[in-house]
Amino acid sequence: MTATLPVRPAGNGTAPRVNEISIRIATVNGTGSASANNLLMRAIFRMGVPVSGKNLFPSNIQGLPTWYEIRVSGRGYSARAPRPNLVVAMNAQTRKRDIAEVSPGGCVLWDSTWPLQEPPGRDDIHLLEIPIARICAQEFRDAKQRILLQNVVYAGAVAALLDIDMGIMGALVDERYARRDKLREANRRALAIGHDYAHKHFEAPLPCHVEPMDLTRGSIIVDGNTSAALGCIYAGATVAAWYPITPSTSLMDAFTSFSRRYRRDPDTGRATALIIQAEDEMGAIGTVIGAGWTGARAFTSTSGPGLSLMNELLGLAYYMEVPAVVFDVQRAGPSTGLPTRTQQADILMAAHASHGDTAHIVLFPGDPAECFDFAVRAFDLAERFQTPVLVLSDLDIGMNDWVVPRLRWDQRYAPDRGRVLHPADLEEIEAYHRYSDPDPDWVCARTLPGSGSKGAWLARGSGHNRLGAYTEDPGEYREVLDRLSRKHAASALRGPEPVIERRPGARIGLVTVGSGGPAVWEAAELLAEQGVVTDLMRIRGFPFSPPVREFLTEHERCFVVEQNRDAQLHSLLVIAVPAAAERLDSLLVYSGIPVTAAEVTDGVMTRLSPEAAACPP
Amino acid sequence: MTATLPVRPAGNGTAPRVNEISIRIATVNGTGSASANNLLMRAIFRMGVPVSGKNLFPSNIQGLPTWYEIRVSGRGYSARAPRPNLVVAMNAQTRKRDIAEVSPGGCVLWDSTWPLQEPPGRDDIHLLEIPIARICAQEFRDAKQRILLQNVVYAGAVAALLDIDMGIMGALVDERYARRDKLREANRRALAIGHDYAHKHFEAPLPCHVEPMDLTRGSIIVDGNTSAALGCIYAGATVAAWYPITPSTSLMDAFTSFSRRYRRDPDTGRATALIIQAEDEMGAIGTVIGAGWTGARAFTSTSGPGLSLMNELLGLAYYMEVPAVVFDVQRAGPSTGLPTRTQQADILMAAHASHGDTAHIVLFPGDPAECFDFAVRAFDLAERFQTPVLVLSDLDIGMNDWVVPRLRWDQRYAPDRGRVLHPADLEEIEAYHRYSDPDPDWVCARTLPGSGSKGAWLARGSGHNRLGAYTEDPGEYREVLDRLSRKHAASALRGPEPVIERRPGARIGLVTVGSGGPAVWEAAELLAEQGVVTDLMRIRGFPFSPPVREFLTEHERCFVVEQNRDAQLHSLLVIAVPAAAERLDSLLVYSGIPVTAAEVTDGVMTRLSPEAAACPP
Amino acid sequence: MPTVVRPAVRHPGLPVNALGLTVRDYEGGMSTLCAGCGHDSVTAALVQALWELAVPPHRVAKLSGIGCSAKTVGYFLNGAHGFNGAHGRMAPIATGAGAANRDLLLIGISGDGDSLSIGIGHLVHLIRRNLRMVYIIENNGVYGLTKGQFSPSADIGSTTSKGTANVMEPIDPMLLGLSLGATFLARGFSGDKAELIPILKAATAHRGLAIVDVISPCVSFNDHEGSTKSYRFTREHEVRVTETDFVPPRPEILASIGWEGITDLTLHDGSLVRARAVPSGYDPTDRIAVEEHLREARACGEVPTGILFVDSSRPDLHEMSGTVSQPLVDVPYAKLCPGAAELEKFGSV
Amino acid sequence: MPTVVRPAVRHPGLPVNALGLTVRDYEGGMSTLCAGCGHDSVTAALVQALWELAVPPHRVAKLSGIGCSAKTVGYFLNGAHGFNGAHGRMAPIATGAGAANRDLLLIGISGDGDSLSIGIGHLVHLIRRNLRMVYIIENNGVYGLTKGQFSPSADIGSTTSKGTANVMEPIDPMLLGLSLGATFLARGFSGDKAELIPILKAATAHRGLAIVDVISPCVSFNDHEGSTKSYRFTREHEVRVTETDFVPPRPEILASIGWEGITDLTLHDGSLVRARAVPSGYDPTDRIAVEEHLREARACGEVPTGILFVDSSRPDLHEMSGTVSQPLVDVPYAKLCPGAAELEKFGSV
Ligand SMILES: Cc1ncc(C[n+]2csc(CCOP(=O)(O)OP(=O)(O)O)c2C)c(N)n1
Ligand SMILES: Cc1ncc(C[n+]2csc(CCOP(=O)(O)OP(=O)(O)O)c2C)c(N)n1
Ligand code: SF4
Ligand code: SF4
Ligand SMILES: [Mg+2]
Ligand SMILES: [Mg+2]
Repeated sequence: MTATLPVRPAGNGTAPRVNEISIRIATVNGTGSASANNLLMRAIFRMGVPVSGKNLFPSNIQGLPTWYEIRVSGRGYSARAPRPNLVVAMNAQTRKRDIAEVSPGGCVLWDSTWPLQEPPGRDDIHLLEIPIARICAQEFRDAKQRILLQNVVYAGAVAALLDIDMGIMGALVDERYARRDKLREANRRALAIGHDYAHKHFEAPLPCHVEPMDLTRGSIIVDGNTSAALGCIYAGATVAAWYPITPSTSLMDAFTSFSRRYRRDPDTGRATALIIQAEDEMGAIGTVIGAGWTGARAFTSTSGPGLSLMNELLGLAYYMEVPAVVFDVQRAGPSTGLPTRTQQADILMAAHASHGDTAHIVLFPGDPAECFDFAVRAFDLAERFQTPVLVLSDLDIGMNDWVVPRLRWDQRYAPDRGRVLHPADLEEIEAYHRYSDPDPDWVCARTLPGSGSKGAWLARGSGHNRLGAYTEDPGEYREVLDRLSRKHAASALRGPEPVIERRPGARIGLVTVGSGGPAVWEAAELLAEQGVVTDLMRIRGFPFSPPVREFLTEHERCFVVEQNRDAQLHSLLVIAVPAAAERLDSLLVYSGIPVTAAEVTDGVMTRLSPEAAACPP
Repeated sequence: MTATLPVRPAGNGTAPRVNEISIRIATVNGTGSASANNLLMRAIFRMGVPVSGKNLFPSNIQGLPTWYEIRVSGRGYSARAPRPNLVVAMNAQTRKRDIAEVSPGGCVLWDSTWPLQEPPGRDDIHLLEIPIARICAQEFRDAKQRILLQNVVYAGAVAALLDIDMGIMGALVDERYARRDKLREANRRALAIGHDYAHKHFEAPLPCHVEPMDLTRGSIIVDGNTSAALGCIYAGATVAAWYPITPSTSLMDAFTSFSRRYRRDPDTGRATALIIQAEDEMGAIGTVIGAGWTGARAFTSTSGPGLSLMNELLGLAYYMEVPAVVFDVQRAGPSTGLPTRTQQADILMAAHASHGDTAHIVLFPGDPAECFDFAVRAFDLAERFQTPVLVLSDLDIGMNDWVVPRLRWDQRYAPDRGRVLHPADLEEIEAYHRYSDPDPDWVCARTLPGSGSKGAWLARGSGHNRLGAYTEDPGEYREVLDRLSRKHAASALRGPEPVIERRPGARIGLVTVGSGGPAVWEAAELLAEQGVVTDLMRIRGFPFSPPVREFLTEHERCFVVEQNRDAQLHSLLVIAVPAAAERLDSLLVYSGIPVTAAEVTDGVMTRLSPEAAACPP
Repeated sequence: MPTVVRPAVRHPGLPVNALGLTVRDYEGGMSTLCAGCGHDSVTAALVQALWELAVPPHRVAKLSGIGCSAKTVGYFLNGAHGFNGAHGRMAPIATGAGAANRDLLLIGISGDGDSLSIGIGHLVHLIRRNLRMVYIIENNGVYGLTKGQFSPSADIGSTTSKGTANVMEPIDPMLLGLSLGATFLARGFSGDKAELIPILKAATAHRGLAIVDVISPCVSFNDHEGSTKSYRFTREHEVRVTETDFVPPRPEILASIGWEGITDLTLHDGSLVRARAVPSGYDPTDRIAVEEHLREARACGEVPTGILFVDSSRPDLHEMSGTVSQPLVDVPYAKLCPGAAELEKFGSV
Repeated sequence: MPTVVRPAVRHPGLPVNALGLTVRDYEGGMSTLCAGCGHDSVTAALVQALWELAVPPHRVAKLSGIGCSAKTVGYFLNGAHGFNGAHGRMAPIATGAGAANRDLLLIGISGDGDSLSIGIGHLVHLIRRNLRMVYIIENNGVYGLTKGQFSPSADIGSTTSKGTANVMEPIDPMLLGLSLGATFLARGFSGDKAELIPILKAATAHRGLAIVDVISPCVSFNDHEGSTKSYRFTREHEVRVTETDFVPPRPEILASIGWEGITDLTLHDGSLVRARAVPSGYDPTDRIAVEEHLREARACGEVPTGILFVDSSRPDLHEMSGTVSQPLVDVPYAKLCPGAAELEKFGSV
């Protein structure tokens, strides 16, 4: 195998460029590669170069193939990259496929301790071999370390190949093992081994390497579950209830650890938040609703199967008008599906979860920064509109590392508790009736348990009239139902507006949601290069606000890019804007892997091709 | 009060006519009025006159107002009538309102034991008083009978007023109490008392009375829950699991009592069906799925809240491809809502119940006869397509008495068990793979537990490939998902076609579903009288078959008449037929009381009025 | 939480309690249950108990699921907030309410279907959490509201009005509670108000989950011959195993009480509840003995009533969780928000 | 149901059972669990037990919910149909399968989260129905698949790997089962195959629900010092209360067996299972005594194993329901359809 690296023709892959690199690291899960991958990503970030990471991991604990993809993009593209330029093939099981997938002209770094069983079958790539396992076996004593440090060795080698600043790499190791000298030393040594081996045996750095920039100042690396949890802290949440489920578990884990710091009474050391691991998802949402009714800011986090189980109680909260916040970190369905893969396939359910006429407020954060913001907004909207708010994140946003602007806090923020009458307010009025006297948003004032008898009311999921009393009277019953419908519509004006980006002369619109943002934005740039000018809209809330309607009707044709099979966002758009029904076309990516720009451009170009034009959508 | 009955001007009500009468009987629930009302309805039916009954009852067991409406219509109109011509006001609590609602020129028969507290406030109606309670107190000894027989007394009076054949009335009483002499005599006597009193004190019969016809030969009176249960018997169901919930309970009650007759082994007297009252709806649907996987025809019956709870497992059955039949007898939502009122508000949920990309087959019976037929079809479709089939009935169909053609059975019927490979079939093939080798409907062959190791497979709700093996491979996973999508689409051609009725020159379409049929049909006739010619379509299945699309695109304008607030059928239609999106308009009736023709005609006329035309839908 | 007590001037003729309120102030809306339904008697006992205890009405949160029993939250304590939720989900709702405001006196009314069928998973876990709450099961052996199907508490051999006998082992909430470590278990009978009232008082005094299983006959569907949840059967088979007295706060008494079937349940205000054993030797703190007694009673068809088991040693949800003593709803936002500077530090790589 | 037994010609070297099958014929796919996971040992014991019993593989239906434990239905008996369903819903699926085909030998593998948390309502009611089934709980005190949260079986004081201690009362499926009238309760340890195999055999022989609680350590999240579900803790605290022997069908033995800790579980083929008491006087048919023993053992930190309780007198689901002896799936349609003439009569007014 060759160690020299003449630049070969790039084929139809992306030409390797400085600071435009895509790395795929193939390992076995449970072997500790996460921290090495993290190290690489953070080092590149510290070099000032935009970077993003996607973890493609299996639904088990140990022993199955897992991949980590790092995309370096000086241009700021953070969607999943189409094909890797550099593959680190540590997993003999998947090596054949990993080699097959590297883009032409790219490199594969592999552990030659276990020789290839058959020729790689490609002559358009570079195979760089290091006997990593063997080296580790020689260099390290401890059996566990021998395994773990293999990862650090490849990190060192990758650093050499990509010219990643070894000073930064070393500093990161030092910070990580600040108080564990032996581990620090071992890691340092493994790093150097990999780095030196690569320098000695390969022509490092590669032509496509990393060069320092200054584009990450003011940014942070964070995953959406962590930032959503932090948003709940800032929003003032005090009650959380959940049932573990991938990929939402890390949201509550983060809230739990933030609570250790931010939910402790300084005087007594006692907790100012109560986190309840419920017996199931009905228990979790029930607890949240009970706490919301009582006046606490309360939330739960879950994923598809859990959301299915919450249907009944979500309808209850909708009809009783009780605030509740639910984070649904979507994964690939249906049913158990692929618990560790991403999808946006709970959109339709979220919008109308529950039997009967039920409609919810849904927020769609597009990245971890929005997870933080929308967490806060979700509580404000839930309390203002006295209704469940579902925040639809997904595995890609929730569990992957994204570079986003540093989170900021406006000290003037005060929670919007909505219309709550306290005892003093009640003294001003003659009598209190729960569902009377709506404000312009069609919201009526509520009172909290424990706050006094004058405001006492009996919340019920059965038919009730404007007074809150049980009714079977058609007119009384309908009056409340109609107000609920208007209230839901009114919330459209208070939810987050879509993010719209216009380009002069565009007659085509690209519409997307949530984690689809980066790929669609990148695709728009690529399409523009090919002469297809598009406007962009990323929808961020349901019910849809007027700009959504305008965007759809303004464009001759819109492609709705979403990560599910059944065009769920598309469906909601058609229902809401029938006038645009015929202009909408779907681009659906739903294999569980985050959408790439190439999938979007290919989809658009195919549909715009003369052949496609012949047969209308 | 007057007892003479000159025909007064009918005002804007329906003019009283022979065999076009609407009777409303107001009582208190738990006092035994049901059998008296039934008696009246059956007697009219035996006179050969089309009749229908609507029970408007409260969600409690005893002591609250309840109404029973009987519509006599020689023209065959069976929708709920707009205003009654004759009110029997037995409930002092609601008497004022009951009197207010009788149509001008109509009559109120009331129990004058408790005098009116205030004048009735109407001089356009006839007040007929009988001191029923007083009479019963005088005539009958037993305290319980005194209450129960009051109902029979008013039935006798009504019979006199409407000229209902007393021979038939008496015969019905005799049949009912065939083996209980005392009761028979007492009922007979009460009947005569009411009848004689009316003849003596009023000018009976009224001008709007019942005259014999010959229009009910070949028809039966039945409610949809009973006929659905009988359909399950004929379909060969052997496992049923349920959790009690109004208004579906009587479906399983009927199945239970049919099973006593039709699910007994003649030799051993042992049961050939197992009915399991589950701990909750998840238990019920789980049991059905387990039985379906094992090869039994199994079903459950529920209503909205139960369907909400079944979401998760419905997605499992969809993805695993296990047959299951679910009857959802819809009631008014959201949440607990109005458990004893009707609505069609689970349509959207039924179509896509569960998180992730999930789509079901939904059948919409329009009357009890179709409940029978569709029960059988549901099992056939569920087994053919190896997927859950939801039969969406509602309280109006399920619990009210409808006159429908006598149920018929084709002796040649053989259950469509779909593609099942038995041991002999397996011997023919080399290897068996669960999700391979789809037929033109995209269905793969299944095998049943216990039938042999060669066909053994592990059903899983997690990602799987065409072999049935666990996979996280994007392509393999998507391959199955895509086939499921095609399979669902293919089922459109096998489900029940819409019922379409065309009138020459119609440019307007009226679209409805389920129990909306009679009101829309009547409305079409009324509209035609007013010069508005309409075509009719009653949708009977989802996914929609090609005629649905054609109908929608063929008409300039279509009104979708459905009994929910959020235009749920309309939404599904817009998603399926975007080309028709702008032609569709909604007529929504959702107060929990069955829709009337007047509501439909009013809705259509308002929307067609010049003012409405000025601002497009 | 601010306290609003309405002046008790409207019913001059009626006796008033320590808060100056009459029993009327503890009542609710008109019942729509069947005449004679056991549940109405439970409501009446509760009204009496709360009035005698002089519980400020607004301090109570009433909770229920769905069922005839669940409806009764509308029939007492109009001055308290209430939550008549979804079938089987009372426990989670209560957990949330109690988590958010530990100063509320949570009173939950459930049915045997609501609690032992669809809601049993939540009940089991509520027991583990030992949420401070009065949890009443109005137990009639049937689903009343859906017209009389057997519930999981129906005894083997008990028949429907049409004669069908139940064949499945019943769930006895007392035995279930014992096996799961419940801390307060009592049984009453809606037909025996004299016994029920002090039991209910004791339940409100318990620091933890107080489960009160009240046999409460359904006159419409389960009060016939052959039913083991009828008035007659219960009256004939009821055996009090403890007599409960409620002792208002008098510190000197506290000192003098040793164990002779007396369990010292101390109310937050210092009140004391005494449970005197009726069968000699019945010890409501001995889990195994209680279990044995209940099993034997069941075998001979007895319905033991009274405070059956108490364990005051276990922490409640808040104690287990180490939460602040103030209700969480009262923690000011300023104490919860870490502020801009803290966020500035977040995510430094 | 036709029987298809594949000829056992492929592994000539291995011993064969009565059906001529080798142990390989009872194996399944490759495990993807962590190396050392207790669940893999349970799978191995099950394979061995079924092979020794010569159960025809296709007669088995394997059932599970979701979790690491649930995955193991893929790791044994490739020749049997299996259903790896949804989290917590194994019991209803099994109920449906058993209802439809009573000839299937149902073997369910659940986890402590799957059974005692989200699925506990179903388990409780499965016990009441006494469905004939082997119900194995692979009990590791944590949710393995979601990375180590405490499950409801975690003992008070047991710690996570980071040192947090559980504070809630655990659910012991054996005590729970006792309180609900379960008919077969056994506990094993994945590290003690010699004991587990005969227990599993006995479970397959039980006419009703056989719950086997197997302590099955999670090496990734709950095998550390401080955990009471670790290999070490269990090994050190395991106390066999009964020794189980499986006796193949020999009618003459039946006659000679009286009670000395021997429970006569008769297999459908006449086999016999003996449970010999180890502590003198332990009687697995005395519910109260067993309860007492288990509580005491728990108090002193012991983990009693063996067949803990058996009651062979209760009817199973089919017996309670009076269904035909033939599987319902085998009842021909002609026997089920009442026919046109009968329908003709329906609805005459
Ligand atoms: C999810 C759901 N399933 C079923 C029902 C129907 N339902 C209402 S009350 C009830 C049972 C009530 O029984 P119980 O709790 O014993 O109360 P009781 O009426 O006997 O007091 C049922 C099954 C429902 N409301 N929601
Ligand atoms: C409805 C639902 N909620 C949550 C989950 C996530 N989940 C998968 S397995 C599991 C717990 C598994 O614990 P246990 O049953 O003890 O099995 P173990 O992995 O420990 O063997 C959870 C919570 C799920 N799959 N479905
Ligand atoms: S049905 Fe039974 S439980 Fe319900 S109100 Fe009537 S008597 Fe009470
Ligand atoms: S995580 Fe635990 S339970 Fe799961 S496979 Fe690994 S060791 Fe077993
Ligand atoms: Mg009940
Ligand atoms: Mg576990």
